[in-house]
This record gives sequence, C-alpha cells and structure tokens, in this order.
Amino acid sequence: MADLFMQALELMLAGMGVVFLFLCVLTGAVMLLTRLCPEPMKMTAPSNPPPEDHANSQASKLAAVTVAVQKYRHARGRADQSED
Amino acid sequence: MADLFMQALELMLAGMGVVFLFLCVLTGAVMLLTRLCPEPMKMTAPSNPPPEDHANSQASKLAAVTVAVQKYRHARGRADQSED
Amino acid sequence: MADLFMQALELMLAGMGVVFLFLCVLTGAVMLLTRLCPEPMKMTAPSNPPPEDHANSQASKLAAVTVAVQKYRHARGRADQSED
Amino acid sequence: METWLTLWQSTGLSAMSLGALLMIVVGLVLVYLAIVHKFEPLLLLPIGFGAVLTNIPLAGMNEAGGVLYAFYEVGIATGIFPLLIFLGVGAMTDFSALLANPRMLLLGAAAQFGIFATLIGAIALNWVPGVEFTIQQAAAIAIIGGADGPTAIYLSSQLAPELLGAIAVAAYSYMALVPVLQPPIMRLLTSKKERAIKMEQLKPVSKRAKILFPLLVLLLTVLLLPTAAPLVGMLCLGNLMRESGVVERLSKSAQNELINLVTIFLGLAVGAQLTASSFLTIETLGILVLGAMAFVFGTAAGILMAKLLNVFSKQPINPLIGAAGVSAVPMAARVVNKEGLRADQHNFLLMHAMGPNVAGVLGSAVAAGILLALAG
Amino acid sequence: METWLTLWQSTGLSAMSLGALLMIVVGLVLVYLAIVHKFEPLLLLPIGFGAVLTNIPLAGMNEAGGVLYAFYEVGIATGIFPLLIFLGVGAMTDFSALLANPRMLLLGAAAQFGIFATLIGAIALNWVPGVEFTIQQAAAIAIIGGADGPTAIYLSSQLAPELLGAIAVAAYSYMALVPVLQPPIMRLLTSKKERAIKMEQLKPVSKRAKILFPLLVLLLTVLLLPTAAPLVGMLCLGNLMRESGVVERLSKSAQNELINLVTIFLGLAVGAQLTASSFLTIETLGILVLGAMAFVFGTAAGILMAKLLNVFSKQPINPLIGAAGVSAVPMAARVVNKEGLRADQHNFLLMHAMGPNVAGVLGSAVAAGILLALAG
Amino acid sequence: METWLTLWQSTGLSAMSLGALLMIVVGLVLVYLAIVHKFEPLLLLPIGFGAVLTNIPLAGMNEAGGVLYAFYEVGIATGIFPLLIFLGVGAMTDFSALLANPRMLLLGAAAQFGIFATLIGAIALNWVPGVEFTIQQAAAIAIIGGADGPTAIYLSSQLAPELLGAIAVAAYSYMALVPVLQPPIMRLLTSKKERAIKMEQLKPVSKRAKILFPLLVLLLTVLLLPTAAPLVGMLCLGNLMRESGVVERLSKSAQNELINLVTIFLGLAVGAQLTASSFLTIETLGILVLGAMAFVFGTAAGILMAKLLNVFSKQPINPLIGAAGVSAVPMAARVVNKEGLRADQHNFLLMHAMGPNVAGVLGSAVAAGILLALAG
Ligand code: NA
Ligand code: NA
Ligand code: NA
Repeated sequence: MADLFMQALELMLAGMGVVFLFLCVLTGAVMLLTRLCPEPMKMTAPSNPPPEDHANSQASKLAAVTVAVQKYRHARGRADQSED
Repeated sequence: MADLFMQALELMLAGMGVVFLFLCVLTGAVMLLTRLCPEPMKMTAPSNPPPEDHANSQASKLAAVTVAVQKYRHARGRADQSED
Repeated sequence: MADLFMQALELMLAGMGVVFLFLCVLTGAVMLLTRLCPEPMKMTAPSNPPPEDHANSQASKLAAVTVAVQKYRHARGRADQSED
Repeated sequence: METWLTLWQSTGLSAMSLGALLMIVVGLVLVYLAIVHKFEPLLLLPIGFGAVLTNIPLAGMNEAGGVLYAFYEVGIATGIFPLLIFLGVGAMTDFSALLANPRMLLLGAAAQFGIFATLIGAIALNWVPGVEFTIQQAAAIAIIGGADGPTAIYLSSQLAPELLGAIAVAAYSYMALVPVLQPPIMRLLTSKKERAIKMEQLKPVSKRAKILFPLLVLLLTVLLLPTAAPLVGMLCLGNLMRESGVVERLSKSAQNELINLVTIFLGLAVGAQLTASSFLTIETLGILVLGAMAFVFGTAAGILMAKLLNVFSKQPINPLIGAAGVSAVPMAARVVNKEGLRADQHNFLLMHAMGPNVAGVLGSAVAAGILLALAG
Repeated sequence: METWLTLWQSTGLSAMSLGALLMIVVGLVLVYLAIVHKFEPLLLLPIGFGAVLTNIPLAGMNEAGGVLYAFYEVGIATGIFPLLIFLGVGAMTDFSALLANPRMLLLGAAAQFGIFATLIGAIALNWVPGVEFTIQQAAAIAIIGGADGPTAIYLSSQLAPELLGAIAVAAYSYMALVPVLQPPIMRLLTSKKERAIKMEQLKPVSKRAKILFPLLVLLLTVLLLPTAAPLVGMLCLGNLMRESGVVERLSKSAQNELINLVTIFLGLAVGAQLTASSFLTIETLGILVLGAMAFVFGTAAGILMAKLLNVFSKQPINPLIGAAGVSAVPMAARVVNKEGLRADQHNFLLMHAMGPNVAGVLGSAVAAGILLALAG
Repeated sequence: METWLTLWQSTGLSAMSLGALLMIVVGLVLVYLAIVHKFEPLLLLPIGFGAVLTNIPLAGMNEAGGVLYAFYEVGIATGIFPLLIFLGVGAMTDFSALLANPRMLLLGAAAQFGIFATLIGAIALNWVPGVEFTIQQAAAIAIIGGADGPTAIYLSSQLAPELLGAIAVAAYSYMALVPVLQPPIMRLLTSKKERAIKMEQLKPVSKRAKILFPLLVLLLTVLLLPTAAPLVGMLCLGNLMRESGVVERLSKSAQNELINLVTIFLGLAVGAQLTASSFLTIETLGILVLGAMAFVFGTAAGILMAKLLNVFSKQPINPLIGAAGVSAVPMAARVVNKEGLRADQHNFLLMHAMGPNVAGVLGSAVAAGILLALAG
C-alpha cells in the first residue's frame, strides 16, 4: 500500500517532468519554427499552389478525366490546354 | 412430419398472438404518449433548442473552433459573444 | 538460373499472347456492341427513365416517404399523384 | 509445353461447369431486372453481380481468402450488415403517420399473418417428395412475408444460412413485384365503394412524442421479446438519432454513407451465396412459391383487418390501407394510393397508408423475434 | 404447452434481473442528459443507448456472436476506434492560435497536473475498505483529468478495460459539466482585475509553419516518448492532411464520414461495457469523485501557471486562459471567454484560450504516453 | 531510481537504431515529395507517414496488436483494400473514349510489354551477386510496368508480400514521374510530322453500349482468364453502378467515401511495410532500376504499336497516344496532349489519349491475372 503510494508519487514526478520537458522543448522548437517560416508579407505567395489542382493521384485523376470526356463531347476542338 | 406440422401450428398461434399482443400494447402506449405530449399550439416552443448549436461534443466543437479561428484572423475585436 | 530464365521467357510469350488475345477479342466484341447499340439520333429516348425515380429500394423509398410525409403535413389534399 | 497446359487449365472455358454457367445466367438476369425493370436495384444489382462473381470458376472469390467470403463472414454470418442497414432505415423513417393514428399498428400486426401462414405452408410442402424443410428453414422462408429485406437476411443468416441466397432473392423480387401482386387481391376483397372511402386528415404530432416513440418501442421489446432486440434496437437507435435533433451529423451519416457502403457489401455477400448446389434445387422452387403465397396472405389479412376495424371505428378507414401493412416500404403505400385514386380521383391515401406501412416494419421485426425465440 | 413455457421464458419480464434493470435506467439517464441537457450528445447518446442494449436479458448483444461484442473486440480492445477519432480530430484542429503564441504550451502542460494528482488520489482511496485500485487502474482513472474522450478510452482499453465504461462516462460527463465546474475555481484563484486583463492580438502564422508543426510534434514524440506515438501520430497525420492542402478529399473524409461512423460504433461499444457487475460498484463511485477532482486540480494548475507566466512575461497574460489548458475543446475556451466578458464586457479571450485548449490535447496525449510507458 | 531507468529506456533516443532512423528519413522524403512536388499525394502522403510510424522504436504500431498491423492484415494481406479501390476507380472511369474507338485497346495491350520485359530483366538481375529474385518476386516487380497502383499492390500482396513496400513506392513514384520519363522516349521514336498528326473526332456512344461494356469485359474474363476476376470484377461492378444510372447513391459512395477511407488505410498499411530490413537492401535498388525500365519499355511498345496501326489504318493515328497505353491515368494522357501541342499548337490529343489510357488499366489487370495464373 505504502509501496504503491510511493510508486504513484514517483510516477507523478516523472510524469509532470516529462510533460513539461516535452512541451518546453516543443515551445522552443515552435518559436524557432515560426521565426524560420515568417508569414509572407502581402500576397500569400503560392509556394504551394492550389490544392489538388495538379494532384496526379488515381482518384482525382479519373474524376478529372470523367469531366474532361464529357466536356469534350460537347465542345470538340476546344480541349483543355492546361497541363504540367 | 405430423409432429412438425403441430409444431408449426403452435408456432403460428404463439406468433400471431405475440405480434398482436405487442402491437396492441404499443397502440395503447402510443395513444397515451400522444395524449401526454400534445402538439404545442402555434409557435413550436423550442424546448429542444437548435440542434448541435450548443452541442459540446468533440467533433462539432473542433469544427466550430476552426471556423472561429479563421473568422478571428480576419476580424479581431469582434469575437463571437454567444455562449452558454 | 538458366531454367528460371527460360521460365520467364515462356511467361513473357504466354503473357503477351494472352493480353493481346484478350484485348483483340474485346476489340471485336466492342465493335459489334457499338454497331448493335447505335447512338439514338436526336432526343436521347429514355429507354432507361430517370435514375432512381422509380427505384423501389428500401433506402430511397424511405427517404422519399420522409419527404412525402413532411410535404403532406403542410399541404394536405394535394398529395403526390405520380406513381407506377 | 507445361506452361501452355497450365494456361489452358486456367481458362474459364476449360474449368466451367454447367451449374456455374447457369448461375452466372441467373446473376445476369437479376442485374437485368435491376437495371431495365428497376427491380429493387440498390440490392438486386449487387446481389446479381455477386452471383456472377461467386460462380466464376478458379477465381475462388467465395472461398477462404476470397473477398466475397470475407464480406459474408464479417457481415452476414455475424448479422452485422443487416443490423447496420436497420440503423440507417431507422434514421430515415418518419413515424409521424403512425403516431397520428396508432390504430394503424393493428394493420401492421394483421399483415404478419402472411409470415405464419407461410410457415405452415412450408411444412406442408414436406409432403412433396424431395423437399424436406426443418422448422428453422420453414421459419426463415416464412419471413419473406415480412416484405423487409434486412429482416429476412438477418433471420435466415441465423436460422438457415444454407437458404439465404434464395430467400433474399425471393424477398427482394416480390417486393419489386408488389405493384403486380397486390392490386388483384385488393380488388377481390373490397367493393368500389369501400375503395373510395376518404379518410380524415392526420393530426400533427409533437416533437417530444416523436423522440419518445423509439424509446417506448425499445422498452416494450425489452419487456416482451428480447430476441427481437438486435433488430428493433438498431431501428430505434437510428430513429432516436434522427428525431432527437442533437446528433444531426451521426444521423446523416447513418442515412447516407453507412447504408450505402453496407448495401454494396451486403448485396455482394448475399449474391455470393447463389451457387448451383444451393440454388438450383427443388427447395428454391418451393421458396419462390411460398414467397408469393406469403405476400398474398399478408395483403389479404391486412385488408380484412382494416375492414374489421372499419366496423368498429367512428372515423372511416379505407380497407385498402390494410394492404400496406406488409411493409415493402414505400411501394405498398404507393400501390394503395394508386388504387384509391382509381376508385375516386380525389382520394389521396398515400399518407394514411404510410402508417400501416411503417407499422409493418415493426410487425415483421417482432415476428422475427418470435421465430428466433421459438424456432432458433 | 412447452411452447408457451418457452415463450414466457423468453420474455424480458421473466428474465430481467434487478441489476440489468438499474443499468437500463442508467442508460436512459445518459440518453436523457444527451438529448435534453445536450451533455456531449454525440457520445453520450450512443453510449447510453449501448448501455440499454447490453443489459437487455437474453438478447446477448454483448456476448460472443453479438454485434456490440464485435464492435468492442474490433475497435476498442485493439485501440483502433479512439485512434481513428484522433485522426479526425487532427484533421479538424487548427493549431494557429498555438503557433502564434507558443508559450501557451506551458499552460497545456500545467493543466496535466490534474491527471497526476488524481493518480495519487486513486491510490490514496485504497485506504477506503472495499476499494483496491492497482497502479494500472489508478492511471486509467487519472486520465479523466486529460478532459479528452478518445485519450481516456484508449488508455483505459490498454490499462484497465474492466473500468472502461465508468471512466468514459465520467470523462464525457465532466467535459459536459465544464461550464459548471470551472467558473468557481476561476473566480477563487483570480482577482477581478486579473480577469479583466486584455491580451495582445495574435500574429498570423505562415502556411509552411502550419504544415511543419505536426511533423515537429511527431519527431519530438519519436525522440522522447514513443509510447505516445499511436495517439500523437494519428493526430499529427490528420493535421498534416489538413494543412498540407494536397489531400483535401482525404482530409474531408477523415473529418466527416470517418469520425461520424466511428463515433457511432465507439459509443455503442463503450456503452456495452456498462453492465451491473462492472458499473454498480463502489469503484464507480470512487471514479466519479476522482474524476471531479481531476478537473478541479487541472483547472487550478492551469490558472496558477498562467499567473506565474504573467509575472515573467512582457506581454500581459490573462490568468483565466490557463483554465482552458485542461482541453475539453472547445467548451473550456468558451467558458474562459464568458468569464472574461463578465469581468470586462470588451474582453474577448476566445482565440487566446484556443491556444492552451489545443495544447491541452497534446499535453494529455503525452501524459497518456508516460502512463503507458511506466504503468503499462 | 528504477522509474528513471525505465523512463530513459522508453525514450526513442535510447532505443533508436540506425536502420529505423534512416527509414524515418525515407518516410519524410516521401511526405516531402507528396506535399511539395505533388508526387501522387493521395497515396504517397499516407505511405510516407506510415513509414515514419512503423519505424518508431517501442511503439510497435506494426506488431501484433498495433493499428498498422491490423490495417495490413485486414486489408492488404486479404487483397480487400486494392479491390475496393478498384471498385471506386470503376465507378469513376468513363470508358466512352475507348468505346468510340475500340482499336485503342490494342495500344493498351502493347504497352503491357513493359511488364513482361521487366520480368525478364528481374530474372536477369539474378546474375548480380546478392540479388536472388524468385519468379514470383520477379512477377510482382514487373507489374510496376502496369503503372497502376492498386493492381501493383494487389499482385505483390499475393505473390511477394516481402517486397510490397518497395514495389508500391516505386510504382507511385514513377507514375508521378511520367511527365519526366515519357517525353524523351516519345521524341526519340516519332518524327515531328508524326507528332503533329491530327485525329478524327470521336463518335458519341450510346448509353446502352456503356452499360453493356463492363458486363462484356467481365464475361470475357470469366471465359479466358478467371484469375483476373477479382480485379476486373470489382472494376466492372463499379463501372456498371456508374453507367446503369439506377444506383446513383451507391456509385457516388464508391467514388467518394469508400475510396477516400480505403486510401487512408491502404496508404498507412503499405507504408508500414517500409522497414529497414525489407527496404534498405540491394533488392530495393534493383526494384527501382527495374521499375524505370518497365515504364520506358511500356511507353516505347505503346508508341511502336501505334505506328504499326497507323500503317494499316484508314483513319490517321497519332503515334504519341500509344504512350498513354501504360495507364498512369490520367497523367500519361496529359503528357501526350502536351507533346501533341508542342508539335502543332492546334493538335488536341487529350480525349484520343484517354482511350489507350483506360485500355491500359484493363491491360494491366489482365497481365496481373496471367502472372497470378502462371507464377502464383
Ligand atoms: Na413487414
Ligand atoms: Na488534456
Ligand atoms: Na496499365
């Protein structure tokens, strides 16, 4: 019982210690991170362009194709010129 | 064979009996229920206010937060005043 | 090793053979198919009427019912006349 | 040389059996009925396709390690898929029409006579040589009369999995055939005057009553018929999620994503049971005959009960709505409406028929519970 | 004759035990709290309903072969359901408020004191005759102080599954009670002047920082506390899917379909653990007392840490926001905002409180990792 | 004291091995490619993240009881996840371009030469000391030339699960690299005049033909190559659901919820196979080399076949579209379009290239079936 109590106390010390250690290190790391990646001044320069626009993955690809095929059937000769 | 037939007959009697018993009791219970909970006269008094508006659950909460954060970034000083 | 190589060669011959056989047969079958099912001239005659309109399945049915009940409550006497 | 032999032996041309070929045709017929004739397409298209897949020789899609086998073991043998469908059905069902006129529950009860008459019929069929249904099998066949797909699949997965494929096909086919099966019976048992009876407008129902209703049904099930608790419980949970209004996102998901995905897997797994050895039998013929009988008896019992009620009731009851008690939601209610309009072009019965229609869902879940308790 | 006896024996009336009846009432109370008082309805409605279903006699829904049993074995015993919820939570969480003011992480750390104080409390309770918590059970109870449902369910499924039901109920109930539990402590530990402190506007955060943040958290977890990796990893994956912007459709699915469906199954499976033998015990009473204590100590520690920070900080920190460190997202942040407005009607703290609020989620996941490492 | 030791031993700092560290870096590189360079992000982001998670020491996420292990056993070892993806792909694919010009199927056939040439290449690589591929492993590697993710994952899960991680990474990486890999080959094998060839407008296709097409493909598979039935069957089911128009809600669910959720789990489970012992080997290097070779040979074969067809065809065929036969939908078709426009700025080939592009999906599923039949 007393033994269990000691174990719990030790767990508390270790626990709060690790929690603070972890989150303090994280605090420092985030400070560093936000310093290294400042918010771009005005116009949010699209270093990461529109999501999935160029995403080449199976799913979005086929969806795109589907649409493309349908468009084509209605307006041949004006096929989409946008590509990589 | 004849035995099986008797069993089936018995099953039929018991079955229709229980089905009627169950649904008759339910009929009575529903009559009582609709008498106890009459339709509120005009304006459907919101004894149960708008769904999920105040729902405090993990999921909707976070979604709300997300929106809140974004709103805030655009219009600080006019934070949402509605709460519990 | 050489044995494995022979096996791979044989697999290649069999493989390309079957791929071509399969897709050639399919080519012929599709040609036949498109000849048998020509595109209907103008107005795409609805041999297959609007999807799910008459779909009698559990799910869509109940959804329909739900809507129907609500409509009814607001405008009795003008119940939906469309049916099979 | 060996390669070419192996290659030939791994074609369907060499490995196809006559039975498998016939079953592939059966599957394609189901797909045809689903697409061209709109026979319960949400279920019969996956079931038919599953029947084709399961009968492809050498593919082993319904053997241990195969994908259809996995769907069956996970979702049908355990009863989980039909229960999840019931959850979604509960979230989709509006019981207002029933709450506004609770006597409709009696019509839903009467229509279950189709189930129990068919039970006797199935046992009687044992006099035919070559047919030998156990009481469990008879019960599973009888539930076709419940005119409710998930209930039929659930019960036969528990009582007679060897008949599951045929029972499911019969149940969904006859549900699709309700517009053909019911009208003759309706006209036979009612006069034109009766069919023209107009019913009084339904009273509105309070939100509180709608919330308490699923809990009431559940409590009755707890007290009277716990074996029906899985089916009724999931139905009530779905309906409570819907009516409580506090878990909108869960209710929407149950009505959409959940029911759609489960329907695909359930349909494939049910179709996978359609093998030659289990389907091309004299029993299947018996099941088809008994299934038709179940619908006919259920319809008749519902109508007769409505006529009986009409004798005692102060408010007029159109006996046609009794036919909606077999479930087959909402097809049977639509058929009632159509017949009502034929008798009098201003007689709209759709909403009145919705009461017995949803009552029939409860009725057949209760009947399933009894069959599980006494024949299980 | 036998049929009628079997029939009677298969009613709930004959088979009901007092314990099961009481637990059904407990389940209905949870449903009532969920619907009428909006107590965490997304979880407490399915949990309460699951408690009713599991206690229906003869239905066996929580025995081998039953649907609730299957949900538990597949999703809770394995930890998969809480981890999937965490994935969805990650996809829903915006860490901007934290990135704009990283010191908020310290408030999220301090509030975890509630967990560890409760751990001591649980062991101390062993002096009460009849209570005998192991260190694993004490740890599982203590995590209630993390004020985070999936973390609590995950940890108790790993350390003390026999207490899972009571712990989950306590955790969600106290989260719902945050608006009642926290304000007295907040007013006790702060002066009106402190509560009126206005904080500076948060700086905007770059998209790149938001993308790198989940990876940073994951790497720290890898280096310092791998046992927290399942929880933290899924949270970070969800957040990375959200912020990266290249997998929009996966992120949306994780925030909607996935989290909704898993919530239904998780709730039912957790509710299924609420049986008389495991819930109607002196331990449950202890868990309820300890849970309340956990929230109180966590709130107090957060506030005191904020006061301490305020001493050293150049920018003013309103000590109220420390209370949001217990998590209970976003309830605790709203409570902070409300108290701030009571002190000064122009003092909007909502966004400032979101920082410690989401920090608290990380903090309790870290605490769970330590408890797994040292008591697991 | 013991606590502190345990604590230290449970940090990643003490337990990390060099191999695990390197694999975490590999995982992060994949995440980087997915996010920054948009390399097949829907798959490579979860795969990369899964690779990080699986290599976290002590977390055991890919050991029995871990969540990644469970995903692998349930979805990959059984083949279920890739088959469900194929179901969704079928529901997303419009075969109109193929039906309007069925000869395109021959281009899809020719491009499968990349697969079989690579099979020879893999066996030839056995001459390199330290590399020893079995015929099963060679077949699994060769399928990279199919340029189709789910097919590659399905086949290697059946033939060579120990290479699954490397094969999946190679397949998706090269699919992302198609815009870099294909143009040089296209320009090498065609003259500018050939690349400028304009093709005739495609005829419209009837709805009935579109509905019958998936059934036709399935029947051919039944007759000729049943071992391809799982893959082809699921693709055809998805497409039939799409084109039949009677199960709209199932088709939409297969295209959205189903494919999204399965993609997350599939990606994580595949990434979990990227352990040091299976990935940091000479075999992986071989797989990367062979994979590039597969794409190159497939592209070349498609182009040469198109040139051959052009000799015999009355209607002009632009040889560029042969390159789309490798699949890599729709990337390869876009590359074709771009090259066509470079040769003549009015030459739009996108729709014409879609025919061989979707034919390539069928072609590689057929090739997978043969490899399963003869090397499985
Ligand atoms: Na029924
Ligand atoms: Na917390
Ligand atoms: Na291909």
